[in-house]
Amino acid sequence: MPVLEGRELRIIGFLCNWCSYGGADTAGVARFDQPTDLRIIRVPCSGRIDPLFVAKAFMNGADGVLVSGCHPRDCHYAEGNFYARRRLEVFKNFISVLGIEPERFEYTWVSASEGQRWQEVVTKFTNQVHTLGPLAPVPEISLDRLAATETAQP
Amino acid sequence: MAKYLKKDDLGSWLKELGETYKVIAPVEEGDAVVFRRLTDERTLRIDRQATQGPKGVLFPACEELVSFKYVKDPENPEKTKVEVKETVEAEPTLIFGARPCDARGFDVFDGAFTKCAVKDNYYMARREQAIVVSLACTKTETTCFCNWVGGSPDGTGGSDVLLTPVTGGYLVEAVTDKGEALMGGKLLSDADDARQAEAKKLLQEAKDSLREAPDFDCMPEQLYALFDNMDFWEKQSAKCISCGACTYLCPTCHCFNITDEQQGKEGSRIRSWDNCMSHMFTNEASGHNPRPTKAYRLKNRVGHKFCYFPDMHDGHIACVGCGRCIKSCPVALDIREVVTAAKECRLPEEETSDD
Amino acid sequence: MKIGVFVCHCGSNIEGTVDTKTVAEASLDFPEVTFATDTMYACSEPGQDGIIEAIEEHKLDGVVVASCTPRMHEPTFRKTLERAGLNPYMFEMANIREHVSWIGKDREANTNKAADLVRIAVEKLRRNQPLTPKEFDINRRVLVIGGGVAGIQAALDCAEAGLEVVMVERESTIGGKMAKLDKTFPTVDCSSCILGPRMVEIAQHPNITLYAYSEVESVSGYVGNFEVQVKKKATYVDWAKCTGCGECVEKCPSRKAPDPFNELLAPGRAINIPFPQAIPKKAYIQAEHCIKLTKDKCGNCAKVCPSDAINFEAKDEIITEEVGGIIAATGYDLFDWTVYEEYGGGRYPDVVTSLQYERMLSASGPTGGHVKRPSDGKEPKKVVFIQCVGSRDKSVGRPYCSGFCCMYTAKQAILTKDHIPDSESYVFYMDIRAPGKLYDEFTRRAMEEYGAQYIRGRVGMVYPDGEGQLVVRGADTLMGTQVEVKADLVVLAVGAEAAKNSPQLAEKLRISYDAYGFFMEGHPKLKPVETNTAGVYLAGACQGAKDIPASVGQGSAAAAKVIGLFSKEKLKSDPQTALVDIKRCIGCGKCAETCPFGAINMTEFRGQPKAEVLETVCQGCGLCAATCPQGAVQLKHFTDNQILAEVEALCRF
Amino acid sequence: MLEQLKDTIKKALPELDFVIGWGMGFDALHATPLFMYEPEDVDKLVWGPLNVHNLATYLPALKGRKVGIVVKGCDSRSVAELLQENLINREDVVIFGAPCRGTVSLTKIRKVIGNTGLIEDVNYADGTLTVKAEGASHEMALKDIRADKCGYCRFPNAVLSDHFVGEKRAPQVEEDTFEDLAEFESQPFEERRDFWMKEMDRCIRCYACRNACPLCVCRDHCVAQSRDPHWLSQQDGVRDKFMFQIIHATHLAGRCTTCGECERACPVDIPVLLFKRKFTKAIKDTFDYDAGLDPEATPPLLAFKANEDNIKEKEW
Amino acid sequence: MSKLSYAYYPGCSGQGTSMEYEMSTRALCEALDIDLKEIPDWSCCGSTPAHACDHVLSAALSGRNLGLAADMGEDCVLTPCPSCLTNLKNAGQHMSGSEEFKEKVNKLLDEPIGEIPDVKSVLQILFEDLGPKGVKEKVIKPLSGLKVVTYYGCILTRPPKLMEFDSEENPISMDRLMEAAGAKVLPFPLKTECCGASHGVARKDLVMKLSGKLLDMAEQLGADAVVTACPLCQMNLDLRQGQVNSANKTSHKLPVFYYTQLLGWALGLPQAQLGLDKLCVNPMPALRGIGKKEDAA
Repeated sequence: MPVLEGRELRIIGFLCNWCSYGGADTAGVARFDQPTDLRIIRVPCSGRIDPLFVAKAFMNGADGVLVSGCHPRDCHYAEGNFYARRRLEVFKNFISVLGIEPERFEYTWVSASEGQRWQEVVTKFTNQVHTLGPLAPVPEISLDRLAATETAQP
Repeated sequence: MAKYLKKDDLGSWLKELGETYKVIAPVEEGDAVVFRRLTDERTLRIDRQATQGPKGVLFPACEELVSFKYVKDPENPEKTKVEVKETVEAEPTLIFGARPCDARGFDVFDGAFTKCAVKDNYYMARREQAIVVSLACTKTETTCFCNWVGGSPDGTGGSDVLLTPVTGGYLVEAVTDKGEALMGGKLLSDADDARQAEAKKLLQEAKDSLREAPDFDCMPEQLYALFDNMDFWEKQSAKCISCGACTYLCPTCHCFNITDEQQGKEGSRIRSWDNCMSHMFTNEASGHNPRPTKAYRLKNRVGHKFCYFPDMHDGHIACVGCGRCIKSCPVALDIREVVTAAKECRLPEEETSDD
Repeated sequence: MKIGVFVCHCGSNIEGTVDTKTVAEASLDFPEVTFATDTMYACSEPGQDGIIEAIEEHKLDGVVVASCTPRMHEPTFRKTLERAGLNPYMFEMANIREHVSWIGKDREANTNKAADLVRIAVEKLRRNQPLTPKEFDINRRVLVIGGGVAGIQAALDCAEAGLEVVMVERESTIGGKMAKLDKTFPTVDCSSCILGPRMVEIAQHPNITLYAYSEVESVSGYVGNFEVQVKKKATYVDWAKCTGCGECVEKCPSRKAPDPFNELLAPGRAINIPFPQAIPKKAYIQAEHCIKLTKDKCGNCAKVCPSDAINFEAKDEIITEEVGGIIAATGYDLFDWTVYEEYGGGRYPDVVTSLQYERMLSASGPTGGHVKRPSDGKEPKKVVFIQCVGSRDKSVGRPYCSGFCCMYTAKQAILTKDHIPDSESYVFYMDIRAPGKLYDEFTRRAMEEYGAQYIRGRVGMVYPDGEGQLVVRGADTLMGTQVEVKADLVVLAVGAEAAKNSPQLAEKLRISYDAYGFFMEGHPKLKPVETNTAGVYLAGACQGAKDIPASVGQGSAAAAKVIGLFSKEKLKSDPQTALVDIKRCIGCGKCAETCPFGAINMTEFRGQPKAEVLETVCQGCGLCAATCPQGAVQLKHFTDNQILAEVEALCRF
Repeated sequence: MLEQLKDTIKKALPELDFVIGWGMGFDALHATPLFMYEPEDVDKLVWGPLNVHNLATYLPALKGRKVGIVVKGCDSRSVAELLQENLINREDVVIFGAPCRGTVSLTKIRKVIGNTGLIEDVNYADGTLTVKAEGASHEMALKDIRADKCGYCRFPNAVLSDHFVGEKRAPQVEEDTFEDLAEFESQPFEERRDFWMKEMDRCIRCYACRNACPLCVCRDHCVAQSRDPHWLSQQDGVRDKFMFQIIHATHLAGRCTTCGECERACPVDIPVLLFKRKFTKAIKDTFDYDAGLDPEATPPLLAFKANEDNIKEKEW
Repeated sequence: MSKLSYAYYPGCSGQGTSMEYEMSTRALCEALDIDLKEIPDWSCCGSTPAHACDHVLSAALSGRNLGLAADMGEDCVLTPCPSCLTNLKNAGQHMSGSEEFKEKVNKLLDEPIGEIPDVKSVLQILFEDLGPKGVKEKVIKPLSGLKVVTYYGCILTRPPKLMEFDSEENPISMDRLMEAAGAKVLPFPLKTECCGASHGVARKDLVMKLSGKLLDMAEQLGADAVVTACPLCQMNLDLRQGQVNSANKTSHKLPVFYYTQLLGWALGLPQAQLGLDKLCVNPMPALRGIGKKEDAA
């Protein structure tokens, strides 16, 4: 379903199964209220997250992307988040040249026990994205064609 | 009867035509010159050859052939049918500022898409509604070789109207009946003899500035003979980096790929340009590739243009000599050199006789 | 594919804030979904039967359940699919409870979001492949880390069940904190009398190998086949020769060495045997205090040793052990109470910790069981106990209750009266937490029979009155006044914290730990001794503060888990592993370079270098898949195309 | 110096299958890669600011053959990078280096003379390029028409070579200050996006950027054209074109030496190097790492530190 | 190292009851080459009933001074008085933490405040920026043999989240400075106990009890003097020592110094600059004893 017009923005989360997904579960179990915008995609490890998934989300019209994994040293797979940290950090730096505000993308660490922290992270990030507002998706068609369809349907 | 159009009136003329046609013309974009719909914000650039020719107007880099949609039976969701809709998009279009070589490219397309047993409805629909107003060349570039492949700076093949730049304006001549329809414009006046003579002189100078054309009659035979001489092709292709700049910029290349792109229950079948210099072009599902290296692929590219296509289409070479493949090639690979080398290559006769 | 979607009400847990019927209706519109329904409790027996019936009736070949977190019931529903004859991996879950219904009350937004989550589950499932686990052998040996009472219990239970046990203990003797205690609550029986024989059993059991004074250096491998490097720290005493006679300790001239077993209450010797019942009862040298090792003088111990066991050349040693399961039982440490400047921050000698007091009470302690003030050796007549020092105190970062302090304080108050009949005891407490069997009765005895004065309130300040006594000033919240008590001795009921270096060990074991360093159990209720890492179990206070009976209970529970694990013929590996498409692999080796498990081999195929995944070694993290630029390595069930489809599905509208 | 270079190559040639250098192309302004098999081929070798191509691009496909290659400073960094990734064997490659004063940008020349299709003659001497076209003569200082990458080049001499001919030049700059990037990023985010929309719209998906790139080592297996994984559709919309550039740049993060081949090869002049510049800066700032200097180094994105020096992710 | 330089807020008691604190602070800082730039036209810090009834007003009173300091181009304001310190810091922190609050305060001010400077006590910068070592280097008359207890009072380090200086229960900054000056600092367990100042007017009996306890403990430990850093504490212990004695039937004659006075003494500053004559309990016997006891020992 589309995000709720005017109320929600398109925010995608990539969460590692062992820590952050569990942390989000813990937040749920504790009934910590959170904004409803975020949609979570579960992956085994933050190391699985190719930064290009984040790019793809932005290209397709996501307004914000949040990645969360185990705290450094606490990775279920020992090293996945260490690699993720480097890749995501560099990528976060990169997106400003594309014209995407770096604040639209954050990556952070939330453990399975940190329900409250998860609530804080989601709330803070959602607010952050709402401050920036929506990000237009990159057109799937050429600009000439886009202009043609736009004039056809005023 | 030749007409005359004042240089200052060109814009108004195109604007006038714009009421009937979608006018596509070479415009400046970044550091490049490309064919785009002419709008007030865009700057017309006809003082040099466009970076990319107008082939995309009639044969788009990508077009939707059909759109499809899976629809569930609301009574029984296990039953699904596919709704398919063919999308043929065509509207009256005027291509302005094509060079004679560019326009001749459409001849090749016509050969491939409209004159074969299987007709391409998509192309035909656009072709029928298109009118090509070309601009003859009074200057030639170092990469130009239209005269080698049967063209000329004032060639009319593929064009409906031909403009020749003269002092203060353009000589305007209808080439086809379609073109004749444009001759009635108020901004056009009858061209006097002096202007016609000037045009003739300028065009002759342009023709003279081109390199002498070699005789390509022997080419098909020669290329067939070189088919298994991979050593020759390896050396010729050594510097090729297997990109698609040459094919995508070529006014005659018309190979395409068809893919289904589906999202959820909806999708479209699209046709997009393909590129024979790419490994993927002939990659088979098994993983086997009959043209595994760039040598095979260059051989095919040259072979197709100068041998196989002419063989099938009354000797019409599938190259118009625009030179874009040379000048836009990232490594300046010169097809003229390859063809000349092929022509001059002494065939290893002893081996043939040994067989 | 024919996909069935089951949207669970979970009673009112989901239905309360999500319109499950609408979600089910919306799901029916998703690609390849041919059946969708809402259901009361998907995980209940009728719920599961409903799924099986629908699979059979509608010939479904894939199932999405929208309910709680997959971390909870994914295995449950996979089994359901298996019972229906489907491949269990043709299944996905949408977490519409923890991630939707429980975190907001906006029914419209929740319903909408729930449908979105179902949509991505459907898109993922459409790209799932049936998977079959691989089987592999188990090494039926178990490693127990920590030789406290929990570890001892776990080791003995495993050994009794016929398993080979390797026990690693950081100190030179096993016994842990319990060995330091004088008596135990609520029975007031002698701690070493009940623990001692169990320790001896460890030493004597043919199935148990004990590495004391050793630490786990590194752990590699995976469930069923771990490889553990154990560092045996140099003791400078050849334990094969040492008889534990203690001659060396007597003659050691370095008399200012710390004595950790006695909680630093009195100085010890550089060469030491912690206590008479130590297991193993062997001497070890604290190198930094040894005159021979620091200044190359002395060597008395070597001279007097009747068995020639002293070896000043000894070095740390690394031993490799292969095991199939691991039990972590590393216990706890006391909170560093010296951050409480208001209690003197360690400046007043007559303010001691509860464990120090325990050593004072113990006959094997430095005072021989006589309670004496550290400052002047006098017997205290007034003893003040302060509870919750480092427990239930956010200001020092320890908001949790340590659980056992109320009980041992009561015990110590009773023992004080036993040792010094004319003494008075005061206990400052916040609440009395005594929920165990006979516990509350015990604290009442302390008050009623032994006359301990319980004052409900925090202590704000302890300071010397300048005349040899300490002034303890606190609140009496029942009376609503400030009270000042003069004390000869102040005993702080210091709370428990995670044993030091717990996070480091957790990292080696690849298990999670909480903000305080306690190890995370698999599920707070249903998996109290499991961890998120298969084959690693928890026992005792390393998981959270616990008293002796709870620790022993967990030790047995962890042992039962290992015995259960090892009772299987073979183990099945998670088939969600990485897979290389060798047609696309260019053999650059970046995947092999980054794989944390060495699960990728570089091989040759028709003369070209190619990567190859060792399926039973691969743990399924997917790092390789994110590393491979051409996408030639894919993680099954988390392929690029699956994740892309999820992203695309979320952004399409 | 050119003669000396030729002699050196001729001496080495008998041991090698061939040596790759540059020769004159279809006109005096356009050089072209030259494959020298015989000593007489070596006579066609040219050296100067027109030698724009990075010939290292050819090396991975030649793995296993013994070949020579002539390099500029920037090209040599690509060679170092390929060695680091084990895509070529050091013992199979003989590297001929010479000091470089910078190479031209044909786009910039076109801006000066209007049309580079009408070249009659070209001369280069002492930092000045003289181009005769359409009867007119244009004198241009090299520093005005050189490629942007040469402006911030710190390695005019080969960083590794078997034969180095000529005297080593001092670098023009000590430090790359990324002013180009700062200037671009001084625009508001929306303008940056709009800029790329227009630029990407022009892309013809010929993949010259990728194929000219010496470090696009996936070659025939690029994700851009595969269905599994299916990162990109064959649509010619802005989205897929833009996404491809992001993929290209991301895959080069920590490996790219900013040789600029991607941008130079682009037939429609899209400034795609800027993406890589951004990554290069991020890598430099975060890991103090320059790609292509040390064949033995581990690239930063294939490594980690438990405590990163310059990553403050916990501050968010 | 460049010269230490700060904006300086003297506070009202320095103009009256604790003139000697003000004098000695300025003299000491000058001797230590620390530049104190008095905030021009400074006004009340708001340590009045204001903060009990209106936070905005109280913050505006302090805020005006902070604004003036910021206008001087200084990023750190010093004050000797712990009360002023509390108010200035409180106002600063509150405004930095909430734009909304800052706006409310600014409405009350003629010149709205922009950047908010740091606020520290003179003691803090002596301890942290200069350090005991820096003091020790300039000591020419060490306080050898002088046994002192340091008394910090209740608000100098409290609440810790606001003051961000030293330990709130067992502060040691003054101890170290006194040791640097050569004094022997006795382990005084009541360093941060209340002297009763806040009840000084209404419940004199409490002051007698609380201050008396402090003096008793100091005496018991064998102190020659008490060292303070707070005008109110000093006043209670010094001015009221007689009252305490008669109320508690004690006979204390403990001089109560400002630490600045003793440090100044050790640096050899003239008595006049230290305002020793302003002390009620005669300090001279204690000061005269310096060095002698050690000789005797």
